[in-house]
Amino acid sequence: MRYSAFRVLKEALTGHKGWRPLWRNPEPKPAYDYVIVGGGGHGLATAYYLARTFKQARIAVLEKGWLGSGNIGRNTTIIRSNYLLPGNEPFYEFSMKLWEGLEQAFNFNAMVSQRGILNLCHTDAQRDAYRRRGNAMLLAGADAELLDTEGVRAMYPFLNFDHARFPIKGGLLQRRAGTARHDGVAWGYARGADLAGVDLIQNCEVTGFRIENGRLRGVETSRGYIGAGKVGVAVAGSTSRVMAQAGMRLPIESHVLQAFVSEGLKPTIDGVITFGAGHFYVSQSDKGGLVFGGDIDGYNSYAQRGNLPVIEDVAEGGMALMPMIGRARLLRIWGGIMDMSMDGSPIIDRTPVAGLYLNAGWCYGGFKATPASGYAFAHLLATDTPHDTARAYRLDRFARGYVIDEKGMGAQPNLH
Amino acid sequence: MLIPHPLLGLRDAQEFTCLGDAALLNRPDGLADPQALTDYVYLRDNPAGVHRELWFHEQGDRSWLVVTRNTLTHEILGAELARDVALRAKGAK
Amino acid sequence: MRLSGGEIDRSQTLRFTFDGRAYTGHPGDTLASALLANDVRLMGRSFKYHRPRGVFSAGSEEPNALVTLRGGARAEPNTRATAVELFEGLEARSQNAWPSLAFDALAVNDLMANFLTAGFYYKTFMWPRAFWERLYEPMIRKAAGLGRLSMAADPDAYDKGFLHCDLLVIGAGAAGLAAALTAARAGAQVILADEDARLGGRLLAESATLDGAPARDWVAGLEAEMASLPNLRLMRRTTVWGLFDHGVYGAVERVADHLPIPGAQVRQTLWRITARRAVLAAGATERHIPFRNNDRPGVMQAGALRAYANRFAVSPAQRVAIFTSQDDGHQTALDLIAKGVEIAAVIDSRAEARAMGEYRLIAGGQVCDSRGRLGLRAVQVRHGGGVEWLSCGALGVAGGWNPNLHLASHQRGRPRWDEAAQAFLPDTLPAGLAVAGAAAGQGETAAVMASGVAAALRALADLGLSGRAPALPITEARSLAGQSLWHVPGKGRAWVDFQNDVTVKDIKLAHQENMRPVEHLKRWTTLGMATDQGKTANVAALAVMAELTGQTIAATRTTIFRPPYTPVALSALGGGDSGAQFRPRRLTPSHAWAAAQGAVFVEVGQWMRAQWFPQPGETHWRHSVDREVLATRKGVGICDVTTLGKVDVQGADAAVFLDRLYANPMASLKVGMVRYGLMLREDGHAYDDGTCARLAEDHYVVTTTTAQAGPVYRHMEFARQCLWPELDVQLISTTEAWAQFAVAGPNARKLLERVVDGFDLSNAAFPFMACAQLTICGGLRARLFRISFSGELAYELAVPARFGAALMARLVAVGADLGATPYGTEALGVMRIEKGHVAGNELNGQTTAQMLGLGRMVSDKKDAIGAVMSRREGLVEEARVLVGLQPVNPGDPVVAGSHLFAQGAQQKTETDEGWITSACHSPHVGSSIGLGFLARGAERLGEVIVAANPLQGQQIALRVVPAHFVDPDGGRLRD
Amino acid sequence: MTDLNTLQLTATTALGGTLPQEARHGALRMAENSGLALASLTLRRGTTQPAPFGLALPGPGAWGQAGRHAALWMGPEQWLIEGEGLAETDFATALQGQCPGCSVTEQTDGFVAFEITSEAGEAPILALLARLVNIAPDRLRPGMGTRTGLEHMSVLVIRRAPDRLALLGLRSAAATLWHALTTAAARLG
Repeated sequence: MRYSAFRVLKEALTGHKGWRPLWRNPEPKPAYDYVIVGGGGHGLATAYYLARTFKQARIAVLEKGWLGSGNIGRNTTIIRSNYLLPGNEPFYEFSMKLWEGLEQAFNFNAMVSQRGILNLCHTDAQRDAYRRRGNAMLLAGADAELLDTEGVRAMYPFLNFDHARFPIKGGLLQRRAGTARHDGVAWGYARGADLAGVDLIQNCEVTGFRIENGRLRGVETSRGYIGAGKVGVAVAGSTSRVMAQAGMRLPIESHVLQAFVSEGLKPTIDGVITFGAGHFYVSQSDKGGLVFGGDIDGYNSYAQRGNLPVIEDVAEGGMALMPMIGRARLLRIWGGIMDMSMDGSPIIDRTPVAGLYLNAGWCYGGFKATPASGYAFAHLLATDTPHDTARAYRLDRFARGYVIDEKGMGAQPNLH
Repeated sequence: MLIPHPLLGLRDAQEFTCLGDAALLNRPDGLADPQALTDYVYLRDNPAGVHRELWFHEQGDRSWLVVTRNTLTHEILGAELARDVALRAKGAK
Repeated sequence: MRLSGGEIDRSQTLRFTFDGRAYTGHPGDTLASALLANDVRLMGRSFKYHRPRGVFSAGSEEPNALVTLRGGARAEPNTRATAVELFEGLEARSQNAWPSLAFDALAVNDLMANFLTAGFYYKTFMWPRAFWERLYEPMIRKAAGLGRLSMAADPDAYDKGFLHCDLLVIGAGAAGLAAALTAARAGAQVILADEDARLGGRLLAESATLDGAPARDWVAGLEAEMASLPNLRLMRRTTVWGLFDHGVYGAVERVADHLPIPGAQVRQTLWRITARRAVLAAGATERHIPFRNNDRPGVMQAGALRAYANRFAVSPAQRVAIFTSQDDGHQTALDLIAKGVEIAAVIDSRAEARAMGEYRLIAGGQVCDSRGRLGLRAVQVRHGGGVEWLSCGALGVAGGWNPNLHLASHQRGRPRWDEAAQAFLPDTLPAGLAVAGAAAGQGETAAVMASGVAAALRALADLGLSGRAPALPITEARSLAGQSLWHVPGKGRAWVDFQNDVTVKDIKLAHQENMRPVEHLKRWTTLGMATDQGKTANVAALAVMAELTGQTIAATRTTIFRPPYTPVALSALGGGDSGAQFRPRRLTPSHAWAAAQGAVFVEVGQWMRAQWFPQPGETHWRHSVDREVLATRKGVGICDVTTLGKVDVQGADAAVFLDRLYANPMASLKVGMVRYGLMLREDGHAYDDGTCARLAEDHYVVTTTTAQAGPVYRHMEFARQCLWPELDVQLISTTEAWAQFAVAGPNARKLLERVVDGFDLSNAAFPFMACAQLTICGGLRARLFRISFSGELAYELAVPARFGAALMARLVAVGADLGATPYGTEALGVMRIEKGHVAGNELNGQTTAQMLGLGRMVSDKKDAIGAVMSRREGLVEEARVLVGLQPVNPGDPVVAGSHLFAQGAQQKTETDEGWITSACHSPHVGSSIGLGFLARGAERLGEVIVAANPLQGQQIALRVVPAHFVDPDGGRLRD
Repeated sequence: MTDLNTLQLTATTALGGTLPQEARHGALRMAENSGLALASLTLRRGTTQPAPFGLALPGPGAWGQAGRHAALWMGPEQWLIEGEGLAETDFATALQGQCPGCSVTEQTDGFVAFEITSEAGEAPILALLARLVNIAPDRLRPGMGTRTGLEHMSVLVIRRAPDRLALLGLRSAAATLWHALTTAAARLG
C-alpha cells in the first residue's frame, strides 16, 4: 500500500477500513541469506538497503523486543553532519544526503526537518576550533557558516547575552542539519523493508552464535535456531553482550545517556542549539515539547535510566543559556544505552569470524547516522567491501593507531 | 547513586568521577608486549551485570576506589580502596 | 455552585481573574474549585481537535483544565487549575484557543477529525519535498503546544538542598499519615511529604468519619502531634517526583507558589532526599469509562465530584448524574445528595446493582453519548428499557481506581496486573521502597491505614529500630465492590486520552495497522504523552487493546512511568544561581589590582584572567597588546600565571614516579633545576605539558596547563594509587597557595634584583632552568624559577597567594624605570606563538609528540605512560608537524582554523595537508603569523602554501617557516 | 616568622580586601578567617604517625583540636593541620619540625576559610548545611569534617562545635563561595 494525501482522503471517507498493517508478523524461517541482529534504526535501515538498493533477498531482522525499541526510539532526534575529521565527515555528509531524500524513498513521512543546528562558542579558542571544523565540513561538501555574536543574536535573541558566565562569542551553524521524528524513521525503514520482503521478527532474542571452523553458520534465538549466510550485528548498547557470545571483546563500553522533554509549548525555538560552556542542547518538536539533553551520566550502565546529578546539570545549563525557559516544566526523562567506543567513532567492519559483521560504537551520535550506517553496512554485507565513506571505521584501527578521536579525549569512553 | 566509601561510608556519587573498568589497575609493563598494552588500553568486558570499576573521590578524600556494581540494576555490592587492591595484586605476582 | 460546609475559609474573600473576568473565591479553594463555584465549567481546549474542556479531576492528574497562571515574566503555561491554591489577585488565562475560549477557530480540526486520525501525518505531507519545511511543518507547528512561554527570564529565586532521613513517606493521606506516625514515634528520622497544602489526602475529600467525627478532626490532632516531634519533618506542597538509585529521591517544595508574589522567599526548592527506606503512599487515581463524546466540560471523575463537594463545597452543576461500574460511584451520589445536589440518576453498568440511598438507579445501564457544546447538558443512557436522554450539568464517572505506582516503576520495574483487584499492583520494587495504602491496591480506610503501619514497622525493623502500631481510629465500612468496564461500545468518538485527543477509534486503527505492542500504541497514537503523562488514560487504553487482540491485560503489559511524577519547572531543577553565577568564578591573586588598572578580563575555564591592560589613548585592543609585547621584549613585562596547576610531589620515590609519568626523563634532573615535561596519555597522544622543578632529592613541584589542572591531578593520583602504589610518593595540589608571576624581558634580572633579599641572580649562580627557594621584599618566602614562555630572559616568581596583588604592584612600581609593564593573556599568547611554544590549541588531545616536534623527548629507555602506544604505526606515519606560517603578502591575515593546501591543489578533504592552530599579529615580525600542523612540514621550509578558510571566503598564501619567530637559537633565554 | 615590620608587601584577604569580610543573616554570623594557617601533612613510607602540636591526628571523617591547632583528616595518611592566628608565620616549616620524615606542604593560602557561628544553637547551622552540602547531619556532628562539593566547588566543611561551622574553599573561588554562603543564609531568613 502506498501512502499519499489521496489515500488519507479516501480512507477518511470510507471509514479507514482499507489501512493495512505497517508490517507483517512473520514466523522465522529455518534459514536466511542475511540475518540482521537488532531491529533498531540501524538494523532496519541495513535490511532496507540490502533489499532495496543491493537487491538481496532472504533477509531477516531479529529484534529482542519491539521494532524500534532501542535508541532509535529514545534519542533527541537531531540530524547533522558537522564533523571535523576526514574519517567521519564524508560519512555523516553522506548520511545527510540520504536524509534529504529519505521520506520520498521509503514513502513515509519521518518529518525530516532541516531547521539548522547552531553550536555556540564562548572563547576565542573554541571559535578557532569551530572554524577548523566548519572549513572541514565545506571541504567535504557539506554546508557550514560561522556566526559572530550579532549573528547569533539575530537568530536567537532570547539567549543569555547580557548576564552570562560564559559570554556567547558566536557559533557554527549548519543550516541543513535539523531534526527528524525518531519513531517515524524506524517505522519508515521497517515498513519499507517489509514491503521489500524482509522478515521483521519481533520478540526474538539472539542467545548464541553457531560457529564452525571459524565460520558463522547461524544464530540461536529465543525462537529457535536460524541458519544464516551472513550475520550483521547492529545492537548499539547491547553490542558487547551480543558479541561476547561470539567470543569477542570490543573497544566499547555501554553508558547511559538521559534525554528530556518539556510539556508542549507554543513554538519558540526554531532550530537546534547547543551550549558550548555547559552540558545542554535543545530543540523544539513539532508537538511543542522542548527536547533537550546533556552529557552521559559517566558510569557503565545497561539500565536505561540515569540519576539526578545529570538532570540538575542539564537544567542548570539550560537555565544559564536561555533563562526564559524557567517556567517551562520537564515532562519526561528517559535513558538509552550508548555504545561508547574508545575513540568516540563507530565501527562498521568484518570480524575475525567469517560471516559475522559488526556495526557498533555509535556513542550518542547514532540517530543521525541511521541512513548512512544502514547503507554502508548493507554495502559491506552485500559486497564484502567497505563503503567509500566508511573505510576508516575499521576494528583494527585501535591496535594500529588510526583512531578517529573528534574530541581528543583518548581511550576513555565516558569523555567522548 | 550512593557509593559506599570504605572509610567514609555512603557518599553521593556526585562527589566522584568514574573512570571505568577496574582492569585498568592491571597495566602491563610498558616495555613488554605492545599487544598486551593495546588490549589494556582499548578492550573491555563491558558486562551487563557485575562490573568492577574505578571511581575517584574527587570531592572527597581523593581516594581511588574499586567499586563492584551491577550495571543492569546499579546495585552496589562493595567498594574498597584501589590502592589496597593494586597492592594485593602486585603481592600476588 | 457553592455548597455548604467544606474546608474553605468563608471569612476571607479572594479576588481573581480568568480570561480577564473577575471572580471571587476563598482560602482553601483551588483555582478549579473557585471557577466551579462561579459556575465556570469551560476551562480549556484539547490539543488536537480543540474540543471544549472543563475540569476532570481534583488533583495533579488533571488532563483538561490547564491554564496559564500569572502574567508577565511569571507567566506559567500549562498549569493545572486543580493544583493551584487560590491567592489574592490570581490571574489565569485559558490556552490553545483563538480568538476566545468559547469560540476557537481551530475547533475546525474537530470537523476534520476523520482525516486527522492517529498517525495520519506519517502518510502524507511528503510532496513536493521542499514543502515540508516551507508549508506543512510551519502549519503543524503553528498548532503545536498548549501554553506559551513569556520569553522573559524567570524573576523568582530558586533554591536547592539536601535532606537525609531514615524513612521518607510519600503522600500524607491515610496510609502515609499512619506510616509516618508509626516511624516517628519510634524515633526514626522521618520526612513526610505531600504535594497538597493540607495533610489528609483523600480523607479530606470523603464524608466518612474517623472515630465518629469528621476526618479533618483526626488529621488535625495528628498534625499537632507531628509538629511536636523533632525527628519528623513535614513537607507540605512538596512533590516527590523522582526515585533514583540507592534511595535518592528528587522532590520539589513549592515554597511560595501559593503567594501572590514570593517576595524575599524562594519560589521553589529542589530537594535531593537520601532516604534509607521509603514508603510510597501516593494513593490512587480514579479511572473513567470512555463513551461517545465523554469529553465535555462537566464529565468528571466521580471521586472528584465528591472531593469538590466535601472539601471545596462546590458542585459543577445543580443536577448531576453518575455513571459507574463500582459501588464507589454510589457514594458520590450520597455525598452530593447530602449537600443538596440533585441526582438525575446513577447509571450502573452492573445489572445486579442496588441503590444505596434515595436516588434513581439505572442498573445494567450505560452512558453512550452526551450533549452540550461548551458544557454538558444531557447524557444519553442505554438500558434494558431502551435509550433515553437525561438532562444534567455534570456526570461523575466511576470506573475503579488505578494505584499511583509511578515512583515504584522509575527504575523500570513494571507493575503486574492483578485480576482480582482489577488493577496494576506493584511487583518488583526498587530497593528500600515499600508501597502502602491505595497505591498498594488497598481500598477500605482501615486497611489503608493498617498497610501504612505495617510498611513503617517493616522499615523500622530493617533500620534496626523497634516500633509499635499506633491506635488507629474507628472507620466507617464502605463497599468498594466493582466490575471493570473499559469502554462503552458504539459509534462516534470515545475519548481515552483527553488532552491528546486519543479515542477508542484510534486504538482500533492502531490495532488494524499492527501497532499493537503497547509502546507502539503509545508512540503511534501519542497516547499518554500529554502533560498528564496518561495518568487517566493509559490503563483504559491498554485494556481496549487487550480486548482487540484477545490477550489478557496481564499479557498486554503496560508502558512504564518515567520521572517526573508530575512535571517540574526547569527553574527549580536548574535551581539556585544561573546567569553570571552559573559556575564558580576563580580570580587570580592580582585580580583586584588588575581591575583597578582597568584591565579587560577574559574567561579561561573557571578563571577570569586579565586579557590586556588598556592605557589612555589606546582605542583598539591591538594597541594595548602590541604595546605589552614590545614592552616585554624591550624592557620587562609581568604576567599573573597563577592559574597554571601546581602539584607538590614528595617522597622517596618521587623521582621514579615522575619518570614514569612523563615521556621524558625526570629522575636525572638535578636538585635546584627545572625541566620541561611532556605527559602522554596511555594511548600515546600528547596529554599535557609543564615544568618539573626539583626542590630537593625527594621533593618536586610540577606544573600543569591551566585547562588540565584538574584532570592531570586525577591522573597523577591514578598513577600513584592504582598503578604504582608500592612507590613512596605524596601528592598535594598547591595551585591556590602560591601566586606566581612571569617576569620576562631583557630587564627581568634587573627588576628581580630589586625585590630579592640578597639572592645572587647572576647567570652563573642562577642559570637558565634553575630554581630556588628564597625570600623577597624583606623576608617573604618565595620560589623562583628561571623559565621562559615568551622566549625572553624570564623568571617565574611565586609567593604566598595573599601577597600576590602587592607583589604585582611592587614589581610594576620598582621597575618603572626599567619599563616594567603588566601584560595579559593576549600578549602572553602572542609571545608564545612568536617563540613557537605549544599551548591548548596544539595540545588538543589529537596530536602527538612527533607532531609537536617533541618526538625525541619520548624516551624509549624507560617505561612511561603512553610511550609504547606512541610508537604505533598510525601515530608514526602521521606526517603533519608543527611549523611556523607567515603571509607572503605582509598585509594578509593568518587565520586559525584555516586548512592548508599545496598551491594549485584542488581543495577537498583528500588533499587537505593540515591546519592553522594558532595565529596572531606579531609586533616583533610586523605581520600576522601562525603556527600550524603541515604534512611533511619540516621538509617544506620556505615553500609557499595556501591557507583556505572557505567559511569566510579567504585564500591566503603563506610561507612555511620554522616555528620560532624570535630568537631561534635561544640565546636570550640563557643570557 | 615573616617580619611584618620589614616586609614591604601588604597581604590581601581572599575576598580581596585588606580586612576580612563579615555578614550576618538571622542567627548566623559569617566571617572570613584570614588568620588561619594551614599545611598538609602526609605520612611517608615507614614513618610513624606523629602528634604535631600535641594533636591526636583524627581518623576518617573526623576533626580534632588542641589549643590553637587542629587537624582534619583529608585522606588515607593525610591531614590538613590548622593553626589559628598563625597565617603570618611559616607554618609549614613549623609543622615540618613537629613531623620529621613526613611530607609537609604549605597550604595557608590554598584555601579561603569562612567561620560561621549561630547565636541560636545548632538548628540554624543544620538548616544552612542542608542548603549547602549533601552530607548527612550525623556525618557532620561536632568534631567531624570532610571535603565535599558545593555549587560545583570543592570545599572542606568542619563542624567545630554544635554552633560553629567552618567552610574552606579554593582561595581563588572565595567570592563565589561567599556569594553561595551568604545567599543560602539570607534565604533561611
